[in-house]
Parts: sequence; C-alpha cells; structure tokens
Amino acid sequence: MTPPIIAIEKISKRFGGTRALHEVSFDVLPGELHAICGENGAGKSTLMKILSGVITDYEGELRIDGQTARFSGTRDAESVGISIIHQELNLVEQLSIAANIFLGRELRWGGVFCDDRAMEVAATELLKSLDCDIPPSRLAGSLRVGDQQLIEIAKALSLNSRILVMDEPTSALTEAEVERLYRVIAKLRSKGTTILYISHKMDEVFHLSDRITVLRDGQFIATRNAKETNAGEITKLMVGRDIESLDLGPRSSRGKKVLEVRNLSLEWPGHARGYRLKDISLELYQGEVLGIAGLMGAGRTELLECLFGASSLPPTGEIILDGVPIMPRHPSQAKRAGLALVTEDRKRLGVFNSMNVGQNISMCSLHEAAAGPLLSSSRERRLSDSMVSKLRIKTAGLTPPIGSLSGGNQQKCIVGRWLLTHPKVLLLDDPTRGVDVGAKAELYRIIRGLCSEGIAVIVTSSELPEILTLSDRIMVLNEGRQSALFTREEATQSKIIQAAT
Amino acid sequence: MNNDSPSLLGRLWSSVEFKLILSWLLVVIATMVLDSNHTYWNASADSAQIVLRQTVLLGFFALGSAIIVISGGIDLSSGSVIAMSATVFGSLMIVLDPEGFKAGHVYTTAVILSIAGTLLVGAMVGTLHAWLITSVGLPPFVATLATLVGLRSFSRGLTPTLTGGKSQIDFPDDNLRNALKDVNTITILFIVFALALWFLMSRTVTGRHLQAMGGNEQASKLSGIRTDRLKWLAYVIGAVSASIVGIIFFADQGSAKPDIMARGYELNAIAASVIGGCSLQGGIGTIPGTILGCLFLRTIIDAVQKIVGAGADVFEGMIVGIVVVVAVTFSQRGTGKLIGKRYFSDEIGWSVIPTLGLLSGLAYLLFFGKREWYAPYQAILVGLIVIGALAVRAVLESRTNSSSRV
Amino acid sequence: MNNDSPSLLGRLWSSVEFKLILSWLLVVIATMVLDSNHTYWNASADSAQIVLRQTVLLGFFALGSAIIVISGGIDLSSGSVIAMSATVFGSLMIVLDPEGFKAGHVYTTAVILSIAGTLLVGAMVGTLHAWLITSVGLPPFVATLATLVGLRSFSRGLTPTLTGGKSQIDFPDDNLRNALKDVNTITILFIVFALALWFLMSRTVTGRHLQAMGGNEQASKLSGIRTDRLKWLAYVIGAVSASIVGIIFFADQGSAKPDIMARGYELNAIAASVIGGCSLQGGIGTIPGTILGCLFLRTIIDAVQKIVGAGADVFEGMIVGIVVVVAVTFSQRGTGKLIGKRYFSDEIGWSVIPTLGLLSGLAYLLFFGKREWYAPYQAILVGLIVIGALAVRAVLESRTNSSSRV
Amino acid sequence: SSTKTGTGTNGAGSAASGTISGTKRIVLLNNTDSPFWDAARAGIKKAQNDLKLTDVGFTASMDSNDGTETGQIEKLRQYGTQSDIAAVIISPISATNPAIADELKKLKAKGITIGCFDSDLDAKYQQYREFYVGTNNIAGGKVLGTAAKLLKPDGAPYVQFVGVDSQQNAIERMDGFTSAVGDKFTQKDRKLDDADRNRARDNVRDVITKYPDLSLLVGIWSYNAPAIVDVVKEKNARDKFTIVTFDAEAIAIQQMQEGMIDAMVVQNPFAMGYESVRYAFAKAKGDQDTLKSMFPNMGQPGGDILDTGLKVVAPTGSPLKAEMFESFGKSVEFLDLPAFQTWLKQYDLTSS
Ligand SMILES: Nc1ncnc2c1ncn2[C@@H]1O[C@H](COP(=O)(O)OP(=O)(O)OP(=O)(O)O)[C@@H](O)[C@H]1O
Ligand SMILES: Nc1ncnc2c1ncn2[C@@H]1O[C@H](COP(=O)(O)OP(=O)(O)OP(=O)(O)O)[C@@H](O)[C@H]1O
Ligand SMILES: [Mg+2]
Ligand SMILES: [Mg+2]
Repeated sequence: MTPPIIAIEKISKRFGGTRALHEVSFDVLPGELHAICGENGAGKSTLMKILSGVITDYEGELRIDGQTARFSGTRDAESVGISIIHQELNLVEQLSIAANIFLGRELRWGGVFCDDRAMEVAATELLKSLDCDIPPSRLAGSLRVGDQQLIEIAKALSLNSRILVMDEPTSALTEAEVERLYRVIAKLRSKGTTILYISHKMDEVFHLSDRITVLRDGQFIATRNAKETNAGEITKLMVGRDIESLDLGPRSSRGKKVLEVRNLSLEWPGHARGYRLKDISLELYQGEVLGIAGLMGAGRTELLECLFGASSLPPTGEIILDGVPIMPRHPSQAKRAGLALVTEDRKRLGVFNSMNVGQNISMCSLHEAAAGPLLSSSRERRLSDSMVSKLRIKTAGLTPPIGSLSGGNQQKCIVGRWLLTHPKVLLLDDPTRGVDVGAKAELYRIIRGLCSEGIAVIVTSSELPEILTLSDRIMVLNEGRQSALFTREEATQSKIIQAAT
Repeated sequence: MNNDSPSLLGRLWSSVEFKLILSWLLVVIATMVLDSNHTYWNASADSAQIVLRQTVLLGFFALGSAIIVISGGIDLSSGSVIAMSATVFGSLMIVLDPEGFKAGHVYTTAVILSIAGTLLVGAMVGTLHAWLITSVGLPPFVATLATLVGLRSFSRGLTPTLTGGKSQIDFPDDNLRNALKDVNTITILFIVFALALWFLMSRTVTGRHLQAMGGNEQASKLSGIRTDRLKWLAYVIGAVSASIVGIIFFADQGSAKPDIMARGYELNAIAASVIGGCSLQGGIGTIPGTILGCLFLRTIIDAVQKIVGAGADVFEGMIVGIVVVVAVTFSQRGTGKLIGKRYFSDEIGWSVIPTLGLLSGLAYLLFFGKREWYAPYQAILVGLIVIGALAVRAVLESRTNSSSRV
Repeated sequence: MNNDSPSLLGRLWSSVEFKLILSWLLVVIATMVLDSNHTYWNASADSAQIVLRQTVLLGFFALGSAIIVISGGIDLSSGSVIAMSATVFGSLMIVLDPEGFKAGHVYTTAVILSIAGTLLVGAMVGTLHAWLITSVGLPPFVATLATLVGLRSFSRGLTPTLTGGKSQIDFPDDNLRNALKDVNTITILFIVFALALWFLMSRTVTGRHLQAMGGNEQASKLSGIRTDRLKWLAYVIGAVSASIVGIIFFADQGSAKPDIMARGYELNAIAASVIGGCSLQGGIGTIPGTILGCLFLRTIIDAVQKIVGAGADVFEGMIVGIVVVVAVTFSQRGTGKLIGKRYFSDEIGWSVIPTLGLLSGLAYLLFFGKREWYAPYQAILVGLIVIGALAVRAVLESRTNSSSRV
Repeated sequence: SSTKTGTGTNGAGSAASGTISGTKRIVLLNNTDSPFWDAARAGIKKAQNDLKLTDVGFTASMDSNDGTETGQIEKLRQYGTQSDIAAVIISPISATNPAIADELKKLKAKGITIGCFDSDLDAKYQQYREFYVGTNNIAGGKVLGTAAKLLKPDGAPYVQFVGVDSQQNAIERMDGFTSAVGDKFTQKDRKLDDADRNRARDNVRDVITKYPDLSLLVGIWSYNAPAIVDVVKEKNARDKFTIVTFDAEAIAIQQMQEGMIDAMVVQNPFAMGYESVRYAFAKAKGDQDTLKSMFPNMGQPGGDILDTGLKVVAPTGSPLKAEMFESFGKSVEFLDLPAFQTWLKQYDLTSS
C-alpha cells in the first residue's frame, strides 16, 4: 500500500459560531481521484480552502508527502504543487481571459514586463484542450457563468500541479462541456495527477472517482471505494438517514393555459449571429413543468430574462399571461403580473450580502409583511421562518448574515424568496446549481407541490437527468433557436443532446 | 454589524451606537478634567447649546448624506447645495417682496413662498442628481462632483444679478432672522426630521429597499425593486436636507455669501455618517448611528477648543483626523478584536513605525513645546519612546500566532 | 472600454483617449473663434505655456491619484499633502541652512537634502495611508479623509514654530526659485515621470497586478498576489507625486501658506482621472487617458477665462461642471449609443425637464442678460424653449422602442 | 519707466483687438471677495462714468480673487496674455510674495500700468508698482487700538477674530492693534475661522463661554462684526463686552445703530476704486496734470502713496470724540454714526 500523498489529521475550523469542520482525518493516495461528498454546509469547501492555503488558521495538521505543511498563503500551496478550482468564480472582469489565466504568475520578459503574446498563445492552447474557442483577448467580464467556469478550469490546469482540487467545477456546465472536462481529467490522471473532486452530481462522482469520502456537519463519516458502494449508500451517509426515494408523487393534471409566447426574438447587436433568441414560441399550462434544455450559451438564460423583463435590450414578439398581453420592461412589472425568476448567477444577482438570512428571504414579499407602509417584524419573521422550515435551510436562525451559509443553502433562501410571492409562473434558471442531493429532492418535491397548487413552472438546468425527471414537456434550444419540443414520454438524453448540438 | 453574537446584550454591546455613546462620554469626561477653565462645569448650559446647535446643523445634511450612502451612492454636493439654497432663499424674497426686503420686513406670505420655493429647488437638484445617475449613467461621485463645482458658481453668478452688483445677500428681516436661527426651533425641527427618516429607514418597506439597493443593486432590481425611483428618493432627501440647512444658515449668519458659504461641508457630512457606522460600500448604516456620529464629531471639535485653549483652530484638524481614524476603527470591530489584532506584523507595519514616531514627536513639539531650548530634545525623546514601544509591540505580535487579519 | 469591437480602428475610435483629443481640439477651436481678443492667435506661445504649466502641475498628482483609483482605492489627501510638502520643504531649508535662508542663498547640498527629505516625508505619508487601509482596515475614503484634515492642520502648526510666529514661509532663494518653477524643467520632469508610470501600468507585471487588484481584490488575493504591498506602492506613488507638486508649488507661488495652499485640489485630481477614463470602481483607466483628462480640464478652464473675460472665475465652476458631465458621459459610451439612448423616458426623465429648463433660462440671464428690462423675459423664453424641445424629445423617445437602458 | 515702448506694444495690441472691440481694460484685482469690495466697485463705476472712459473705448472693472496666492498669480499670468489690458491695480494677498512681484514685473515690462490699492507691496518690491492708493492697515490697527484704549482706560483681556491670519491686511491690522493698546491689555486668544461665517460665530460663542473675564471683542475682518454682535445678542451680554471692529458691513452699521458696536474703523474702498481708475486712465491718456494733482511729489520717498484716509465711526453719545484722534493727522477722520450714514448716502453705498 503506497504512502498517502495528503494526510489530513484532526483538522477543525470554526467560523464565529458555526463549526465548519470538526476533527476531520483521512488520507488521499497519490494518483487517485478522490471524491468528497456531503450536504450543503458539510464543510467540503472549507476543507479544500485549508488544503490550498486560502484559510491559514485552523486546528489540526496537514501532511503532504509525509511532512507537515502549514501554508501561509496560496503561494505556499502552489509551491508544493497544489492548485484549486474554487466553487465561487474568482475572475477579474476587467482583464482579458489570458491575463486571468496567468494572474499572479504572468509570463515575463526582462524580469518585470508582461509577455502578453506568449500568455495568449499559451491560453489558446489551454482553452483548446477544453475545446473552447473563445479568443483569449476577450474581457472575462463579457463571458457568461459557464464560459467563466471554463476559464477557471483552464487557470487551474495552467499550473499543471500534481494535486488538483476541483470544488464543484461542473455546477454551471452542461453535458457537452462536462464531457470535455472528463477528457481533460483523464489526461491529467494519465500524467499521475492526484485529484480531489467535489460534486453534488452522483453520476459524475461514480463515473470518475476511485474513492469517495463523505462529510456531514463538518465531521468525517466514511471513505469508500467507488467500486464497492452505490449512490444510495453514499446519499444515506451524507444525509444521515434513509433518503426518501426520488418518487415525486403523481403528476398534477395540466390545467388551463397560463402563459403563451409568440415568436419572441432578442437581437444581439455587434455579433455575427445577430440575435440571442429567434422566434421562440411556447405555451405553458397550469400545473405543468416545461423544461428548457440546451448547451451553454444556447440562450436559456436570455429567454427567461426576456419573460421576466430583465433583458438589457427589449425583446420583440408577444408574451400573453392569462390571456392578457404583457411585455414587461422591468422585473417589477413581471413580478406584479405573477412571474418569478430565480437567477442562475446567485453570487452576482441573488444574495444581499449585507443582510441576514431572514431579510434575504422576505425581500420580495415585504408588502405582505407590512401593515400599510410600516413593516411588522413579527410578520416578516413568520414569512421567513415558513420558508426556512419548508425548504429545510441549514442556518442558525434568521439573524446570521447570508454570507455565512453554504452555497446550496443560499440558493434555497433565494428559491424561498420567490415562493413567498405566490407566483402564477415560476421561472427557475438552473435552480439546483450547487445544491446537494437531499436539498435537490426537496426542491423537486416542492416544484411538484407548486404544480399541484396550479402554478406553472419553467425550469432550465445544466443537468439533463434533472430536466427529464422534472419536466412534462422539454423544449430544446440551439444557438438561440427552438430546435425541438418533446413530451416526457418521447424525450431521451440522446435525443435532447442531438437536438441541442 | 456582525450579528454573530446571538444574545441581545452582546449585540447591543457590539452595536456602533453603543460604542459611540461610550466614546462620547469618554470625550466629555476628558474635557471636564483637562479643560483648565472647567467650562463644562461653569457654563454647562451654554456649552451644551453650542454643541447642540452645531450637531443639529450638521445632522440635517449628514442624515441626508447618510441615506444616500446607505443606498449605495455618495453626495459631494451638500456644501454647494447649502450655499445655493441660502442664495435662492434670499433671491426669492427679493423678487417676491422687494420693498419689504429693503424696508426690513418681508411679508409672511412672501417668506413662506420663498421657503417653499427653496425646498422645491432643493428637490429639483436632487432630481437632477438622480437623472444624471440613472438616465445619463454617471457614477454618483462624478455627478455630484459636477454639481459641487457647478451650483456654487451658479449661485455666485446669481447674487450680483439680483442684488445689483453685490457679492453677498444680507438677511433682510431681523425678527424673521431670530425666529429661523433660534436653537430650540431648529432642534425641534431636527428631531421631527430625524424621527421621520428613522422611521423610513428602519420601519418601512421603502427603507428596506433602499438598504437592499445599497447592498446589491442588480439583485434588488431583479427582485422587482424600482431602483431608479429609490435613487430619486435618496438624492431628493439628500438635497432637500441641505436646502433646509441653507435656509437656517442664511438666517444664522445674517448673510449669504455663495463663494465661501459651507465650503467643504460635504466631507463633514460624509465623515459623520461614516463615523456613525455607515459603510461607503452601501447597504450598511443607521439613522441613530449617524446622529451620534454628528454629536461625537462636533463634541470632539468643541473639546479641542476647550482643552487646547489659545490657537486651538490650528490643531483642530489634527485631532479630528486622529479621532476619525480611532472612532471608525473602534466602531467597525469589537474592542477585543481591536487589541488582539496585528498592526505591525508585516513590512508595512514595520515601515510605518518611524512615521508614527516622527508624527508623535512633532505633535509633542507643537502642543507642549514651550520655547525652552531643550524642547526639541524632549520631542526627539518622545518620538524615540513611541518608536521603541511600537517596535516592542511588533515583536510581540510576530511572536503570537493568532492572526486575525482579514 | 468594450473590447468586443474587433477592428483596431474601431477600438481606437471608441477609446477614451481618442475622444478626449477630439473634444480638446473642439474646445481650442471654439476658444479661437469666440475669444474677442484672439489671445490664442496673438499670444499663442504665452497661452500655451500657461496651459502647459497648469496641466503639468495638475498632471503630477492626478497621475498619482489615477494609479490609486485604478488599483481600487481613492486619495482625498493630495491637496493637504501638497501643502504639507511645501511647508516641510521650507522648514527643512530653514533647519539645514538658517543663515542661507535669511540671506537668500541656500546651499545646494541643503537644498538637495531638503528635497530628498520632503519626498521621503511624502513616502512616509503614503506608507501611513497603506497602513491605515491594510493593517488598521479603514476604507480608503476614511483613511485619506483623516489625513486630508490632519496633515493640513499639522503643517499649520509647524509653520509658526519654525518661522518664529509667521503663518507662512516665503521662498528664500530667487535663483533656486526660478530653477524649480521653470516651465521647461517641470515639463521634462513630468514627461519622465509620466513615461515611468505609463510603463509601470501598461507593461509591467506590477501594473497588471495593480489593475487586477482594482478589478477584483478577492480574486487577486486568491491568485497569490500580495495586495498589501501593491496598495503600499500605489499610495506611496500618490503621496510622493503630491510632494513633488508641493515643492514646485512652493517655488511657483513664492510662499507656502499651509492654511489655504492647494485647498480642494484633491477633487481636481480625481475629476481629471475620471474624465481621463478611470473608473472609481477600480480596474479601469490608463495613464495617457489621465494626462489627456488633465489637459482637457485645464484647457476648458483657460478657455473660460479667455472667452468670458472679466469675472470669468464666477462662471468657471458652472462650465467645468457641465463639461465634466458631458465629457464623462461621452467618454464612457459610444457617440451612437449616446444619441440613441433614452434620457427622458421615465418619471425621473420627465421631472428633470423643468429643472433643465430653469437652469438654462437662468444661465442665459447670467451670461447674456445685459441690464435691459426685457432680459428676464428673454430668459423665461429660453427656458420655455428648452423645456419644449426636451418634451418633444421625451415624446419621441417614448414612441421608439429601442431602449438601451442598463 | 518704459511707458513709451509700453504704449507702443499696447498700440499694437489694441490694433490687433481693435478690429473686434477697441476696448482697453483697466483691471482691479482684489484679494478675496467681500462686501468691502462692493464699495470699491461702486467707486470704479463712478469713475468710469465721471471720466467717460467708455467714450474713448476704455472699461474699468474688478476681478475677484479666491483668497489664494495661486489665484492672483494665475490671473496676473492671464492678463499677460491678453492684449486689451491697459492697467492692473492689485491688492496683493501677500506683500512679501516674490511670485506675485515677478508677475507684476513681467506685466510692467509689457508696458502695462501697475498699481496697488487697499494694501501695498513689501518695500523691496515697490519698484514694480507706480503708485499705492489706500490706507496703511497698521495705522488702521493703531487707530482701533487707540479707540479701545479710550473706551477701556484701565485695560482689558481681549480676543481678536479674523478669517486667515496669514493674510496681509489681517497681519497688519492685528499688529497695529496690539502695539497701540499697550500692555494693560492681554490677548486671550486669536480665533481663525477660514472666512467661514458659521465658524466665526462658533469662535465667538466659544471664547465667551471659555474666558469668563473677557471684556473686549475685536473684529478684524468685515464679517466678524456681525458675528460678534449676533452672539452677544444671543447671550444678551452686551453690558459685559466692549466691541470694536473693522469695516462696515450693512448689518454692522445697523447693529451700531442698535448700540451693539462701540467703535468701527472704516476705510474708504470707494475712493480706492475711484482714484485707482482715475490714475490709470490719466496715465493711459498721458494726462500729466491729473497725475501731478494726484501725486504732487511723485518721485520723492513716499510720494507715490495716496492715502484714502480712515474713518473712526462711533454711535452718537459715545465717549469717543473727534479731538482724541487728531494725533493721527488729517488722514484719520472721526464721524458719529449719522454723519457716517449721510456720507454713505452721498455715494449711495450700503457698506464700506
Ligand atoms: N466565511 C465564512 N464565514 C462564516 N461561516 C462560514 C464561512 N464559510 C463557510 N462557513 C460555514 O461553514 C460551513 C461549511 O461551509 P462550506 O462552504 O465548507 O460547505 P460546503 O460543504 O462547501 O457546502 P456546499 O456544498 O454548499 O458548497 C457552513 O455551515 C457555512 O455556513
Ligand atoms: N455578456 C455576453 N457577452 C457575449 N456573449 C454573451 C454574453 N452573454 C451571453 N452571451 C452569449 O449569448 C448566448 C446566450 O448565453 P446564455 O448564457 O444566456 O445561454 P444559456 O443557455 O443561458 O447559457 P448558461 O448555460 O450559461 O445559462 C450564448 O451564445 C452566450 O455565449
Ligand atoms: Mg462548497
Ligand atoms: Mg443560463
């Protein structure tokens, strides 16, 4: 048995009141792909931040190649060959893609000068290895989440370090890109790179990993060989109880037509294609879930933004809600009309970091919490509490700042925020991004519940299985055009991917 | 605003307001002890009145500025808006009741109309700001910087046109003057104003939305909040509050001289709100905090006057500067953290030590350096002592491993 | 700064620098035409020299300020640092060569030492800023606000102590003075300085890191960049550049009066860098842009002096304000977008129309309103015309559906 | 001096600008704007009309400086480039400032008539200006000090209020005052307000509460008088204080009428404006008689100074009497308030 390349010994970490990690110990063997699973807030990212020198004060010990390592910064970690892809995006939007990839380790000439040409060449190489053909001179800020995440991956790869930590690298990627990532990972492993891989997507975990470690509430639960276990067991270990099977109960019968969209188009000035969306038409009925599939950049977000009046340019076409034509030009109009949008970019467009959990949840339904113009804190608390319990949000009450919650729990808060507005139509853009299995199951059940209450739902997702389980009908976008519309019966993964590419 | 500590007492203790009250008491007591004339004992009422008047006058536009800061903007124009409002108020009275203005008794209706008109102009300025920011798309700093220079010069142009070539407008009506500048009146007015704003920010939906916009504008827009209208509201409140001050100032100073009136006051307002716990990143801050910030700032200035005695004006800035630093640091972090924190642990920490030594040495020279021949040597000694002390601290810090650097 | 436009020409065209050059030419031509004295024709050399001197003096500390802005901070203290440096320079000469100072011929060595000392003090101030921001953890606005008030008062205290009770230091040595204030010398000095900074920001790794830190500090930290040291660098550059200006100012103005010297200049510096395309959010901005910003700003001011003639300074602020707004809007967006944009499409847009009308009416009155009896009516007419025009525009906008509101 | 060549260059200039507007400007540059200068403006306007400047294409106007050296230097440089400047008469913000002297020198070399009004240049720079019209501020300080001494025979602790103590006229006035009152009077403090009138009032409030034994308040700049009076009224402590001030803002005059001010030393900015323009215009026309009549012994030491005199103004029934100030010679004139007001009317001024 080879000696471990990473040995984690009784590592503990607290954040103020919350205990993120408690005496976690396990080994990582050289050259293996070691998956780490756990619910939202289990402490996965925290552990990885310690491992990569982002968090420097913690109890316990970390051994790399047998000798103790105590990093005082990310540089130290890199110097022993550890690099990380963070869960949250960390790009400088004002800099070019190449500059971002080599940020902090610029290729130089004459010791002090940036060698931009060399960096762009190298960046192009890296991006090609990810089959991504965006020109590296483009500003990172002009990219969408998905593309940005690819840049993050490229950045980590550029270090070609021997230990690579990936914290939910695929959360914003769709099948196609995930496939590319798999190929890259395979290449890396053939070079003997050790990989620590965090994901909430069971299929990925089992497809990739040799061994799986499970954390729960900051504590080490178990390490299993992927061969000798199954999703069910891992999930059970994560949640600590038998996870209810993913049977979401009977589908609610479709009611009357709520929403109708007639050839909706959105122009895209200064781009070869000329449009972001072209002649999208769809109908949505009470109690049904319409899934929208497509590759990254197919226009799913734009479509939802248009429906919600949040697109930067006004779209053309017709949007008819309950028989009345509406063309919202501001989210407030859409909200009043009975639409709700959970955005895909939680960090930028979702949370209010200066506010606490309760305030974040009640943000859109304050008028219900108010008597006239005055807010009633008790009512507001009641509203927020209802969602915390309904969505089982893992938080110490309503007062902690939202920032102290784990990614997944933040996402739940935002979903809750919109559920409180009792929408007629709920638009969910990648609602389960970075949400753990347990929470996912709950979200699915909630969505179903809403349908049975007569609410209509449009959901996009970067995970096809999710779309397939949830949707009654599935619409596929390709390059901003509507390329197919399946009923659940006819839909299959292969058909969808085919229509999307 | 770290809500980590659950207990209500703990939260109170860690609240900016509480800390400000403490530090304020500290300053007052220090003044009572150090002031050789014992002014706070002998003339308590008068002293209180001085501080009160100043706090109220600053408070009016500091609150306006605070609301803008909390909602994620900034207003550099308050000083100029004050000067402009004073000028406009005067001009309107001239226009509406020329005889009365000369005679020294302006008709009440004319006065009321003039006040209303001035406040309206204030609201218009606020609208202009909101428009420049939302529709034209300028950053608030730039938009209000433009009005900072623009409005003052505008008022300077206006004055001679209306007074027939004079560079200032003298206040026409003595009774009116005494009525408008009376400290009780303006205090009551301020209390009402402050209560209203406090209600707005802490109890109403709009207030919450303003806070949200300050925290994350895009997110609040996507939550269906009309951010444009909110900005309009914030900047109108800001400008109108400055207009009120302008009217009172005109009365209080007996003349409106646009070129120097309230020059640079915008920074006082911002300083007060920051001391009061508002974050310039937006989203954080309270009305009571800002009021306490004003009180604290004005008390410090008064204390300097009392303690230093002759030539205090020269040193005022220094002391205010130091106090601002200390107060903001103190109000941002818990006392415990403050002491545990590492200040001199890195290159910057080391390299600042000589600077601090030099400063303290010179400060000693300026404050206590009577003209004795050995004064400079004393100063050098003081400087060296400070350097030594800090060096020791630096060593201790580098020993301990418990960094709480953020 | 949208690099989406691929063609190099297109990018040039849409670059801030290019737009600034255009607008600058516009201003110059306008002045040549409108100035009744044709000063730019008759005294081109002199006029150019005046503008050049002003641009260079502003340029020095505007560049410092720009680097701080690009790296995500802000420096409100430059004005005070200028005053302080002038004082320190004078004081050092007094201390190092008292006889020479009285006699009017200071030893060269003393001069060199004094200059070195002053720059060192500047660097110390920069260090102090960096320390307050990184170690003490104050927001840059607060830290530099404290030094803004602190350093000036400090210099005011220093001056009488060294001059024996005088409140200003007169420049001792005429030859030295002429050497230091000579426009050619300072221009060459500036060119070197600017080139160095331009290299730093556009070509070196450090410059890249400064920009990255301004854009996303968190990300830069995670990429292993030592943001603390970068901040130190930025603020030292800022303070030292102000010190240089302080030395030159002392020579140029012949005396150092810390109480009023360079008061409020910090805003000029920030305005110049913003006009030059720097974003106060950080991460965006260039050295050439800032220089052009200074040139543009100073030219405008000069143009006002030339065109308006007597009493120009009254209107200067107004025109500068308007120009700042226009220039920044113009340099932020493409001209096409600018025209296509909707300015009056919402409530705020409508409600600002009367304000604009009022302003233009009064502006007309101030500029052209000779004392004829009908002048006011003309003004009202102008106001109404403007309102009408804007109303029409508003209607047209509400018709068209092509909004580009962000 | 180089008047000949001067007029030559001027001629050229005027030819160039003549095509558009033949006007040549006589510019008076003040130190910082204040009501004091409004009176001077009135004087300038009067001179312009009396002497019919405009008929021969001349205009006279006052430029306002912002209270800084930079401001004056920049303006002087601007004049240097402008072809229509016939004369520059300046109230230097600092008499010892070499830069201002430099610029004046340059202008003089261009053949522009240079003069000083209200406050003069330091002796070593007086070569650069042809004449000085105004009052000696030190003398002014002395006069006010004497008035104080007469009002408070057995001395008093006092405070002087001023905007910026680095400004020439402030320094001279305060020094004059201190030297005149003698050692029976003790200066408790010297309060600066940066010309901020809100601050000016605080300063008064502050010292009144701080120094219980204080009994003499001295206003050095024009707005200090109303500031002092306001606070004294506010505290109704009139009987506690003797109040002596410089200059006569409209409010101050009214306040003296209410008996709130014991003595004002008033300069004659109107005359300063008027005489400056008169000289500059005569110079431009080469009207030697006027020049002679204004400066009969020009060329002799002190011959280039035109003293516009001081007025000591006291309310009716004040202990101050005319004879008490005779020692200062005829340049100092004693007026009781009514007389002063009639004098103002005569030039329809509201302040001086
Ligand atoms: N900066 C922080 N301040 C306070 N608490 C924090 C901070 N970061 C993490 N926590 C807390 O530590 C715990 C673990 O967080 P962590 O992000 O490691 O969970 P996770 O396993 O990565 O969850 P997810 O799967 O959603 O990413 C959570 O309860 C979270 O609230
Ligand atoms: N800011 C932008 N600049 C340039 N191209 C963009 C930008 N935003 C989106 N795009 C492009 O517009 C199209 C739609 O992008 P969008 O992200 O909305 O699609 P999507 O299917 O929602 O992708 P995602 O999976 O990221 O949600 C894609 O081609 C994308 O690359
Ligand atoms: Mg995580
Ligand atoms: Mg999307």
